[in-house]
Amino acid sequence: MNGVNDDIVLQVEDLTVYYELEEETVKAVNHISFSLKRGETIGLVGETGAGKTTTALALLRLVPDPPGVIKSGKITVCGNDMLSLPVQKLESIRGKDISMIFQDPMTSLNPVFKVVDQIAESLEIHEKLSKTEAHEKALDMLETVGISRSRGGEYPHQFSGGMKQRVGIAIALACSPQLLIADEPTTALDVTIQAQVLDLIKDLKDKNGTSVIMITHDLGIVAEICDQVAVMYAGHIVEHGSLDEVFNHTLHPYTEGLFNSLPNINDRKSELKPIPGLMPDPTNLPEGCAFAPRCEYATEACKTTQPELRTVGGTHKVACLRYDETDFHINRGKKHG
Amino acid sequence: MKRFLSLVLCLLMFAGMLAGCSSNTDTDPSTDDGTTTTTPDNENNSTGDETTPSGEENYKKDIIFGLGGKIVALDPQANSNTQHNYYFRMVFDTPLDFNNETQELEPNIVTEWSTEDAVTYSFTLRDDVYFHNGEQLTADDVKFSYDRAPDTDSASTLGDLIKETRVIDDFHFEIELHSANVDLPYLLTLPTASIINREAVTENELEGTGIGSGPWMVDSYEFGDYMKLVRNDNFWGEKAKAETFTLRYMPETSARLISLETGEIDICADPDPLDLERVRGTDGLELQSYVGTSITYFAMNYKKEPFNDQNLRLAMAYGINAQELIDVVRLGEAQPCLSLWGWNQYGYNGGTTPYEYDPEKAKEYLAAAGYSESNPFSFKLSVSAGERKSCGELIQAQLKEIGVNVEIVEFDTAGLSTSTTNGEHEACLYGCGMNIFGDDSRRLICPGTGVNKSHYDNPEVNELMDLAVAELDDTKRTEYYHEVQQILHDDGAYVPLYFANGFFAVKEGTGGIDYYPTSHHDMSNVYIIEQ
Amino acid sequence: MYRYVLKRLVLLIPVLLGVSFLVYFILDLAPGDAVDVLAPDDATQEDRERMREELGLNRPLVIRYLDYMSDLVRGDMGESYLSGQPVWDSFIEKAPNTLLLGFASLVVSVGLSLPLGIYSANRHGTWKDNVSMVLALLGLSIPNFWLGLLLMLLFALRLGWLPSGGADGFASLILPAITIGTGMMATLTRTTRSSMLDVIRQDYLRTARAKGVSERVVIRKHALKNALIPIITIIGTQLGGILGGAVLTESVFSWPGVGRLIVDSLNSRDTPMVTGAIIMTTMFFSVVLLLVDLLYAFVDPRIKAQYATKKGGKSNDNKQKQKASA
Amino acid sequence: MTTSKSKKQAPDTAPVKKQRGQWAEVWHRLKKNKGAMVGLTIVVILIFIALFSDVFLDYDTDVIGVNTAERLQPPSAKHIMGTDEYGRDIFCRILYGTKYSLSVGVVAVIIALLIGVTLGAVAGYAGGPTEEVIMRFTDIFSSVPNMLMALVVVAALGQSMFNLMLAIGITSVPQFVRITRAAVLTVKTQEYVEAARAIGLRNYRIIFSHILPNCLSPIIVQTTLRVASAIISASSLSFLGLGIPAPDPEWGAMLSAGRRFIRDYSYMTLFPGLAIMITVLALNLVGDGLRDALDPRLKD
Repeated sequence: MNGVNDDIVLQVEDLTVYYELEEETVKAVNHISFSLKRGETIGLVGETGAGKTTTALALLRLVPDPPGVIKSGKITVCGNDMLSLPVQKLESIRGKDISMIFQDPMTSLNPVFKVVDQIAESLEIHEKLSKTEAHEKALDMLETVGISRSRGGEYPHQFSGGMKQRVGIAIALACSPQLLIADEPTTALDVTIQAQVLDLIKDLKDKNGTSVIMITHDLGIVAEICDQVAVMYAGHIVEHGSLDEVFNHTLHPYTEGLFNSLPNINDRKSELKPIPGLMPDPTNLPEGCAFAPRCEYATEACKTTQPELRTVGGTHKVACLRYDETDFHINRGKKHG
Repeated sequence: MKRFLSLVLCLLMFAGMLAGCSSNTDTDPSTDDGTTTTTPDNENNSTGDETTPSGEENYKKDIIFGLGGKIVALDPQANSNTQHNYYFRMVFDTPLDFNNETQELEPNIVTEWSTEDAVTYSFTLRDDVYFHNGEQLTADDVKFSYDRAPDTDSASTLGDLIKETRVIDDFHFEIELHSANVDLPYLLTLPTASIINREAVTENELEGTGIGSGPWMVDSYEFGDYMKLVRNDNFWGEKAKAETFTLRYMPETSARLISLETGEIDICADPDPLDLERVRGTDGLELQSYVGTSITYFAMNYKKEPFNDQNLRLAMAYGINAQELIDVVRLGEAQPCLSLWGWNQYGYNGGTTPYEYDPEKAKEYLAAAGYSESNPFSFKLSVSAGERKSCGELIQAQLKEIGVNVEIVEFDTAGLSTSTTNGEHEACLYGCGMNIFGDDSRRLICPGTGVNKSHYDNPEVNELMDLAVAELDDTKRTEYYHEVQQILHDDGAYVPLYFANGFFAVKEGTGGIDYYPTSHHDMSNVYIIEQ
Repeated sequence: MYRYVLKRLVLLIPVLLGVSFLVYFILDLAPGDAVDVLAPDDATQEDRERMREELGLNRPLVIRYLDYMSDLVRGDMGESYLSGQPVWDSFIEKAPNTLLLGFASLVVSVGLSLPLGIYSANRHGTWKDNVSMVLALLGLSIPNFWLGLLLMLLFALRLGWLPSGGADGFASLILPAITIGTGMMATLTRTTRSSMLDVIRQDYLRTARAKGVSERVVIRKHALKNALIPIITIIGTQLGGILGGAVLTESVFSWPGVGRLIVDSLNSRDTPMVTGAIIMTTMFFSVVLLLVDLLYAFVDPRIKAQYATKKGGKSNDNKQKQKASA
Repeated sequence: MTTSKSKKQAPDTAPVKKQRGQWAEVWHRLKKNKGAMVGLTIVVILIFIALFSDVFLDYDTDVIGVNTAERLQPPSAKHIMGTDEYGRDIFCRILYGTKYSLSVGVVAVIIALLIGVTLGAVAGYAGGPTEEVIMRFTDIFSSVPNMLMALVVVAALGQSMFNLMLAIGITSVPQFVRITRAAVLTVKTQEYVEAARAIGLRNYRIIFSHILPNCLSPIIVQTTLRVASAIISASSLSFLGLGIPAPDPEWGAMLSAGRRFIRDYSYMTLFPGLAIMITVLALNLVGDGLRDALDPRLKD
């Protein structure tokens, strides 16, 4: 798995990120590992506070320090070890090989610069284009994300949320990066706009063969766009596998809980089964498995030992002690499409 | 903790820097024995240690004169304070002149003058005097000047004396007064008697009044900042030795002296007494001084409570220690003052007994007025900022020792002048420059003018003054004035404090300044020999 | 945009009238009048009455004020009681000096505050942050006339590098400008620091970094332009302080400016000159404040849009938007 | 991703963070700011000196007692800060002067506070024509630079301690009006104000008991900073000869009187200058500290 394979775009090994504040330390990301091939899309799923965005930021080494500290781990993007790169090299990779779309379009665009200039900036840096060439290409990018060229000269506050996110996408994909991180790109948008933005990402992904990390808490989006799925809980990956493995052969009780808390269109009368309790306090993670306090299958062992991710079949991995017992299975509710 | 240390460190460093750069290296303060009572040795009332010019020297072309007052008007009849008089003396001619050495009147643009009855005077003008705009100065200009005088701001006192100015011909005129006044010739030496150009003024009131006939011409000016004069090459008398002369307004005294030391100005008027020692000690600089006749006096409002009581006035007279004021406020640079007469004023009685500082005697007068420890006497003393305020503070402390509480009320110049003229004050500290003619003291001791800050009105004194001004016989006239001074002393109308010495700090090789005790110095012939 | 500018200028008229009324009446409360300053000591009571009549000071206050205002409306600011020179000429003579001094001190103040503010924002929480804030505060805590004297002693007298006074040439501008400038540093540095701290936290900087923009450019281009907005507002409010500082500094450094003109005229009860000069300075400041607002709109497109779309009336909403964090 | 510091949901395992009152929270944050602490200690010491200076200093002898024999002596064991031109001990005068300088600053600001806050609150709350009138008046006052307005007021009313305070107070009113109005405008739209109005409270009760308590933080910050600048203004006015009449030892007056002696006896200006600098610096530090502590956004 760890051999350098030319079609492996991203390799993350044992990544751990803490936020060290004055009185306490927030353990945001704990020893996660995964990898991504060219053109492949992985979905990072989890509730708010599971450490999804911190992971994404760590990939670009954008975690604000202080207070953020990358405790351990190795990140290789297109063959570059991100954590040890000198700053100039790092800057030449950001936006060129790996780029990111941010969650809140309202604040992620600079309010005092024209939209077209914000797109043209990365072109000037990476593609070494002249001002006018970059300006032209930026207007092209605007068109590809569905905004008319004439609006290039306007400012972010003149755009709606959806339009701003399209600009965000145009910025990210200006230099056609090999890896795109989309941090909950549609959460801040209403449903109709969500579909358009997702379609846009899908088209651009297929056209340029970009690998995408889709960060979301919306299982519907994962189903629609992702090849692989990694379910995160309290900074750990608790289940990881192909779309079919995770959706149709759910192993980890938390993932099952996520599916159960979704309303089922076909069976309106069925009762919702939300997961009891709340996410653990990241400054005070419980001893053993973080999910133990809320897990109906939890045993005494679960409360003391930290489960490891182990392969159960094919590419399907799960971090749950109960699977040591050969015949263990969770009772699975009716799945939906 | 580290941040706390950084804060303290930064403060100490800054304080150290401030102390360092402001403590001086010239004279180490600790050696300076508090009271510098240096009697002004040779600098007494001579016209400064004048270095007389010998033959063709290279004179400095442009002279810059820094002074503490600002010039705001061109018209010699519109203003009369010191800073304006410097400029008037240089740009205008007065009929007569007064020689400070010989204490005699001298001809100026008037060559001869005579009178039989001190009512009508006849004068003869020089025929080679020209204004700066080329027109010749004739008797018409003189008549125009003195007809205009009554309704101007500063020349009105002169104007009110004159009944009529009659032109005999171009170079002869007569002046008839309302009543006999022996002092008229002296009055015609003052800047307010300057002759202005009739045509120029009638044509343009504002600019025209700047045309004089003196050795210097007005070149350019910005009121409240500077006035630049340039040499008048076809002046009838001795030509000026420098080419330009700029009077520059520099209000901050210490800054003015610093500009002299850095060479930005050549002459600094009225340096702070504190800095005199430094100027004397700095090579390249000279100190020129004169004993002024401007009296600083303590006036008590004669007309209303509490100072209508003579005992209280005399208690003040003996309770104030004038010598301490001289030592502390003037740092010794002043002369004791006996009465309200200038020491060079006609009729000055050197023999008047001064008020010796005698706290016991003062207490007796206080008791006589019905005040004592249990019922202390207190009053308000009105002062203006600067030297007079310092005197006020000292007097407050001195009178405290004899059980009198003084409350100091501070005014700016305009406020003080109004309240004391209207008699709203109980007591005040004021000053007045005494001219050379005998009747000048009238404005201090007789009713009717703004300077009589005591509102003193003693019929006996008024009568004596009227007699004196009309008296042609010198001995009798002097007697009258001596009698007046004795009455004033016995009645305790005023407590005269001191004559302040005046100083100019100048670049070495400066000369030609004709110092007048009344501070109307004539700088027409000023020069600086380049070292 | 033009409607807004017009509205602000029209609004200026009542303010100027108010100011002239305020100054004229307060000044009349002062004991004594111009004649007490003008008249020589030996002037008799009749002379004083005559002079009062000449200057019209014997008329009741209200009539004098109305007379003054009727001339003012026709653009004639009257003559100074002291010199008889029209107020307008004296003001115009002095105004460039104070303008020059004001601009120079603004340059000093901004030149020192911006780097110090950014420096301390970048090192937020460290001792360096504290020291730079204390340095900025020192400027405000020292009475500027004392600072002026000390600077003069050190640089003009002891070192002889700079002239100690007067208004001839660039060199004589440096010390007075530093004296006034340091006084304004505190508020400006603090605002720069807090607005930089706000901006550094913003998401769009992270977007810029994600684009591969170097840290230096992120701060200098992206952050600074956004941080400038509250800074410009503060510079607007600081301008009042310039003239305040000028009043003192001009007398220490014999700088023939409007500040000193007003103080001197005040001492000699020269009401037309004081009122005229204050009206002119007030008008000047209001215009400059308006320019600052426009500059504000120029830098922040959100405001510019607001002017264009909204009818003029909404101007105080926009004021609300400018955080009054003076 | 919000670091959840607010609510604890597993009460049994995690130690409960004590819920501090709003002011205790502010004090906690203020304590962390070293600069503010230094400032606060200095201010407390000054207030102590101001209150008790009469106890250990006799006004007549120590403060204004003239003895010319000991004139102009540099700092020595006998006179720690030397003596002035009348032989008065400068150290005693500075200690005693604390009362004058601080009271000028505090009273002036109280005047400004009372007028400014009420006007600002009324303007902010009432809106419409009243707001327009009040704001126009504020513009008139604030368009004339502070120093000039103070000059004119003192020149007009004559020089006394109270007139000085009044002049400086009046000139600081515009800042308070603007700050209060801005705060009231933001608070006015909150629901609890609607609720207060709904239950029929009279306007002035709403303003003073509901709205103003919530606008305190900008006002408090402005107050501390204004006290600092008031002391500076007092010293500037003394420089122009319009300060507190002699012989009261207000620092500004001492500094301005000492400027004549700045070259030979620099200590006479150094100590009053330092006194003003340290006091104003301390007040500014406290003001800054309060600003950060009260400003919800600037969490460290």
